[in-house]
Amino acid sequence: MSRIITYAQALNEALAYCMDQDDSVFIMGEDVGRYGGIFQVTAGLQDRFGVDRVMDTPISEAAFVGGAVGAAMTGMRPVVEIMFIDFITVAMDMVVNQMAKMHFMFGGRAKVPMVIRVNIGAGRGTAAQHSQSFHAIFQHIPGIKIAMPSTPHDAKGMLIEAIQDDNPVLFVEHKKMYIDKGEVPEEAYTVPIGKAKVVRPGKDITVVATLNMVAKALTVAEEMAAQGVDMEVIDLRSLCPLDREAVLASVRKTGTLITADEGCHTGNMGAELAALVAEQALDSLQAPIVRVAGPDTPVAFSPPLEQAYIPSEQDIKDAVARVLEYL
Amino acid sequence: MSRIITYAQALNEALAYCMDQDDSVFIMGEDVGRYGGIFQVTAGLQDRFGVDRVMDTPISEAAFVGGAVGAAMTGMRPVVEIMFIDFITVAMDMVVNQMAKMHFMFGGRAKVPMVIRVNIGAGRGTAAQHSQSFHAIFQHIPGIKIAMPSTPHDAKGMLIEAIQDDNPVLFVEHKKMYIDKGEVPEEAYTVPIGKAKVVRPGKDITVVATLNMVAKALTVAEEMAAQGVDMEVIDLRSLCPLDREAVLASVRKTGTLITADEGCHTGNMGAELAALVAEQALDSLQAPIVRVAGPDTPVAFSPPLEQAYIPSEQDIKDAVARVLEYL
Amino acid sequence: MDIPPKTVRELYRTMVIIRAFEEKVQDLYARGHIPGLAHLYIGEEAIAAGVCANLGDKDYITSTHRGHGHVIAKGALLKPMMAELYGKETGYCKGKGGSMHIADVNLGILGANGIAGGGLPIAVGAGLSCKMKHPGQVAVCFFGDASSNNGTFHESLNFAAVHKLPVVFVCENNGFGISVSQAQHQAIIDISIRAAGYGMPGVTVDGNDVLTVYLAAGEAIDRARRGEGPTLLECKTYRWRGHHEGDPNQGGRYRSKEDIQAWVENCPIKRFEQYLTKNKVMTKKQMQAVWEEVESEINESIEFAEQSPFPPLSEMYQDVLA
Amino acid sequence: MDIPPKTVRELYRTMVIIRAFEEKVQDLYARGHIPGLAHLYIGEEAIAAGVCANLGDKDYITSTHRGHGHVIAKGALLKPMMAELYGKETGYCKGKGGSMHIADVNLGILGANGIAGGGLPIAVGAGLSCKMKHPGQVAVCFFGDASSNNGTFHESLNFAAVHKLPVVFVCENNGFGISVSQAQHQAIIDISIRAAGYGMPGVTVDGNDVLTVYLAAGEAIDRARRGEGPTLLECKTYRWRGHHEGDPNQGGRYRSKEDIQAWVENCPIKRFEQYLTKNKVMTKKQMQAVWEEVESEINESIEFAEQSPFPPLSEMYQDVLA
Ligand SMILES: Cc1ncc(C[n+]2csc(CCOP(=O)(O)OP(=O)(O)O)c2C)c(N)n1
Ligand SMILES: Cc1ncc(C[n+]2csc(CCOP(=O)(O)OP(=O)(O)O)c2C)c(N)n1
Ligand SMILES: [Mg+2]
Ligand SMILES: [Mg+2]
Repeated sequence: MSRIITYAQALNEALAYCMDQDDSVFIMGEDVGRYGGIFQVTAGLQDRFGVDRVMDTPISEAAFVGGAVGAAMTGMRPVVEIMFIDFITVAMDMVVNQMAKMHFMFGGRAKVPMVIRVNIGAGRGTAAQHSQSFHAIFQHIPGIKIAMPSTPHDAKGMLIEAIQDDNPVLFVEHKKMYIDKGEVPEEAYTVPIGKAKVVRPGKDITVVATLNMVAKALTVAEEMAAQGVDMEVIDLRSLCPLDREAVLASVRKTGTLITADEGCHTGNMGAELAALVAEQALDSLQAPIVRVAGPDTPVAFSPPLEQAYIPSEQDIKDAVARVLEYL
Repeated sequence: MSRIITYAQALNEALAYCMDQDDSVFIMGEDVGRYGGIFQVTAGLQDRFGVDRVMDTPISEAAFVGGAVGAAMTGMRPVVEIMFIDFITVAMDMVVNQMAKMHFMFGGRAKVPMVIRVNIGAGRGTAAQHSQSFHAIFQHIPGIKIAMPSTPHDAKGMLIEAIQDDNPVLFVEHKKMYIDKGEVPEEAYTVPIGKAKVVRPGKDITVVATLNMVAKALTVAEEMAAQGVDMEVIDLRSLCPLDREAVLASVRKTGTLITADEGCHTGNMGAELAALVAEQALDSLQAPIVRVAGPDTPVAFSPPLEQAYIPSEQDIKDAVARVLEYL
Repeated sequence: MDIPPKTVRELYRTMVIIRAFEEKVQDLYARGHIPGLAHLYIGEEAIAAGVCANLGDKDYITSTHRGHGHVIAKGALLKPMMAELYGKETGYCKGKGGSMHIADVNLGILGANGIAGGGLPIAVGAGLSCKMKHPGQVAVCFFGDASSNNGTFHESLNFAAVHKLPVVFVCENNGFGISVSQAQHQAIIDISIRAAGYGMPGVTVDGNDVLTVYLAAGEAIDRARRGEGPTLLECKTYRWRGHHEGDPNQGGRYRSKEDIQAWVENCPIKRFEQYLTKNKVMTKKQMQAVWEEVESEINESIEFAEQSPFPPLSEMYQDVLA
Repeated sequence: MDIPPKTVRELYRTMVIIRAFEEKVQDLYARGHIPGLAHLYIGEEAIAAGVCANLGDKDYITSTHRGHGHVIAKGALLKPMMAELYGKETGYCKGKGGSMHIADVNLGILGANGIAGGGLPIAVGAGLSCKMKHPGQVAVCFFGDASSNNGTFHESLNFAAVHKLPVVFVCENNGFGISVSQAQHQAIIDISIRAAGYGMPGVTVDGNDVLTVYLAAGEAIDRARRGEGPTLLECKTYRWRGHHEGDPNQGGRYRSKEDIQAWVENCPIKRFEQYLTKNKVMTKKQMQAVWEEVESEINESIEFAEQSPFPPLSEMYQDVLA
């Protein structure tokens, strides 16, 4: 049980488990076969499950995301890999107008159990078209679950959950996390999509974070603890369903909210949480809500600019300092 | 000067004016030529300016939106019509990864002066794939101006402004407004993109609205005035640049904020405004922020469901009532 | 042509149902009974009828905005169809989809589609299912000439070809995408020549000749069933009505009365009736009986639709997530 | 083949610059001097050189993720190019674009592009500009075999054909999209056959023979200049290196050493050198001089890049809006 593997390996185990259990599950994407996926998440699966169930696709995101929709409607459980979230734009009609709407539009008669795996994030020098973090826009499209696991443990459990879910799930990974290591049980288990997790209870300041911002928030929390500030860190884990209760409960306790997510500032995941709190827990708020986020710019290539883009521990500390002024 | 024309005619005049002034301006889209556009916005322009400058395109949104990007980079000022905002999804890579990023990615060396006209909104029985209002997602993509004129007057002035702007502009119309009438000067003029307008000053409650929600807010404001409640109605007019100052100033005055926009509730334009206020004017807030918005569902076809989807005057009244509890 | 007389009579009946259904919708729409958009299939009946006569319930189709003909030919019942057009709770989609989104997965109808070209990838997906789990089953994908310019056409045909999927792509070339003529939207005449670019066979047939369509589709479908991969089948036809009900003068802005008239003369049903009489498959009286039967069936569907309730408002919040 | 000797020598020089530049980048990348991704053009030099030798400064190109060769051939200066790869302020994009986004609109370089197939619609747009405002100018669009399956290929070729735009589509068929071989991504051998589906000419040539490429591209470009519309030109080639620097064993996961070796034997530069010697256009010594000249030019560019400052952090907020 104290087995340590990477985030990528955890995802790989989840895929292997589901494919083993259910012959409706199959994988499609570019270079997912022999190559094992650009981040090695599907490594070895083609050897094990064959070329029909681990399919290398042409560069045709619309065809294979739409293909997944059609396959899902007819009894399969496809898992699609989109190499970078930036490329989901080429398949956007299939995501927004087909995948997300079929169940509703057909009066509940069709189900679309499929998963689209994407990764977000800057930090690998891949510039403006390969480093975006615009996952929040899918919150605004009803009909899509959005999972965001922040640890290898959750990566495995949430991916199994996503594959078994009868809904389309956008599964958001962070490209800098694939080599992160953590404890992951060997056996199969699920982690719910739609339940946030209090990863560090605290009473003074609430931070709601996603993906690798969770670890940064925890580091800051430890530092602040030494200074007598007791931070509560919540790993949001999914944008839809959104665990409003968990966020509201924490804010009601601490009277504060800091959000931390790599997406650009305007219109990000933090905006929705801030609005939620301003709508439903205003009375409890003792300090301004602060969003730690990427700036409202594309991601630049130049290393110092790219580094400056990425929301940092220092940014979280600055947010905490701002909030503390009011407490 | 008291000439009354429709919103569609106002747009048509703006197009004709710009094409007349500048031979770099041209129009592309499906059925924009002889047919005059599905909502008649380009009626008569092909006769006047020829088939090369008012081009009927194949069903190839990616090619003609991307074509506009290429033309804009090389000296033209294309105006593209996308028949329904729902279809922008097929051209999303060209919008998100090309149009929005070229200027930044190329270090300022390229300009992309183009306009994409789209329309949002339910109410015409066109169901889930032709009735969406997801304009807010573009707020989260740096590099795109987003104009939303709520009157024939602003439609004309903002479209001229958009065409003359050196940036890409997403020009968001509402399909139920094309036949709305209003006073429109015959001569050319511009209305800035990025300046909200206080359309009704008031001291008690701030409502920030877009497109046809502005008129609804005004109607409610008149009703409420009779009951002694003095509402301030702000027509936001653009999502990017976002006139943060105008919103903050009003909220600081009234201590309240109601947002009204047809997009689904979660992740909508109101979320960003709420977050802004919770971040920068929390002290002034005397009541919860309330968003009047579409529900988090696709738009259903069935007439009663479709009507129930559309945010109404009653919804605004309910929001006002909720806010009044705190004042 | 060794088509069993029973099949021939069924082809006729299917075409008549489609025609009669659409004429009723036209009338109901004009009188304001049907909300939203209605894109009628009148004049193109031979294609849906001829293609779908080769399919069983376990085969799949994807349809388009102009989908009534396809779904009727694939076996959709008229009552829930008409109720759907009315937006009623008893409709195929509980009234939530309307004309552009009629679907019945149990009948293999994966939905009409409001996105021009939106159905092609979905048919590819159904083809994947068939290949992996149900060898022998096929997916047929209908789409228009103008939609053949959407990138999804390219990606889907290429994907289906390289993975040898059992998909038949049926292009209904009626010469226009709304107001834009084929000559304005593509520099080719036979869309089937595009098949070569994917390494699959391409065939063009007279889409107003139901037996020709039936046979050509049959060949392509059999090929797919045998695991030999996809085919592109182009059927040339014409739409009599405007792009949608409400298109001024049935498209008078972009085409001439003479053109329309010439195609009305080329009516697929009239032509088939001549064939049936000449070959003594059916008498005029028998044909008349079909029309009458169909007429009453459609009237029943209208009554059903009109008497059905609208969905309750709570339905708005249902089916967003499963 | 009546190519002026000056042009022949220039073709050679261009190929040598590209090769030497890429070899330096390979080395710099391995030593950690260049961040991000580098997709090298080694082995494909004849295409960029042969095509761009037909273009002037006022003509346009769109390029790809594998863009260094294209932009060099189109006249990009090595100093700002190298500085861009380093992410320096003196780079073509102030360091904000990097390898995948080098652009210089003044030179007609409308950008490398990180989206596979992303450049095709943009070339169409440049073609529109030319047609409307600058008759005689053309746009050339480079893209790979695997990118020819993106829907943008289809939409762009169709659009260019129906509007007779002065665009030449140059497909660099190196047999792979990352690890996926052509046989796995499309069921055809010559991509140029797709041209027929748009009503435009399609030609396939040996992409490792620079004079053949030069002549074939010249014909297509002249045709475009004369207003006769677009052409699809496929050039068969091979990439020697992995998909990007860092691809294990130069793509050893998906191709054999023997295959790579066979193509290394088929080196476009070596072949051209044989031609030049045989036809007495250049002596070995002259060729050697070119390499030396180029080498020192590249070294200067490296020095320039290394000595240039990174952009100030304030640059992050610049150029978001004009
Ligand atoms: C992606 C997209 N672009 C535009 C439209 C608007 N539209 C609806 S039907 C249509 C024309 C379709 O023509 P065709 O495919 O030939 O089918 P037909 O209507 O002739 O049967 C257009 C442009 C759409 N629905 N989807
Ligand atoms: C839309 C999209 N999908 C996937 C990718 C990832 N990707 C980058 S290059 C590449 C392969 C391109 O192959 P090809 O077009 O043949 O060009 P080559 O690399 O061989 O020069 C892929 C799949 C991308 N950049 N864009
Ligand atoms: Mg058509
Ligand atoms: Mg290639």
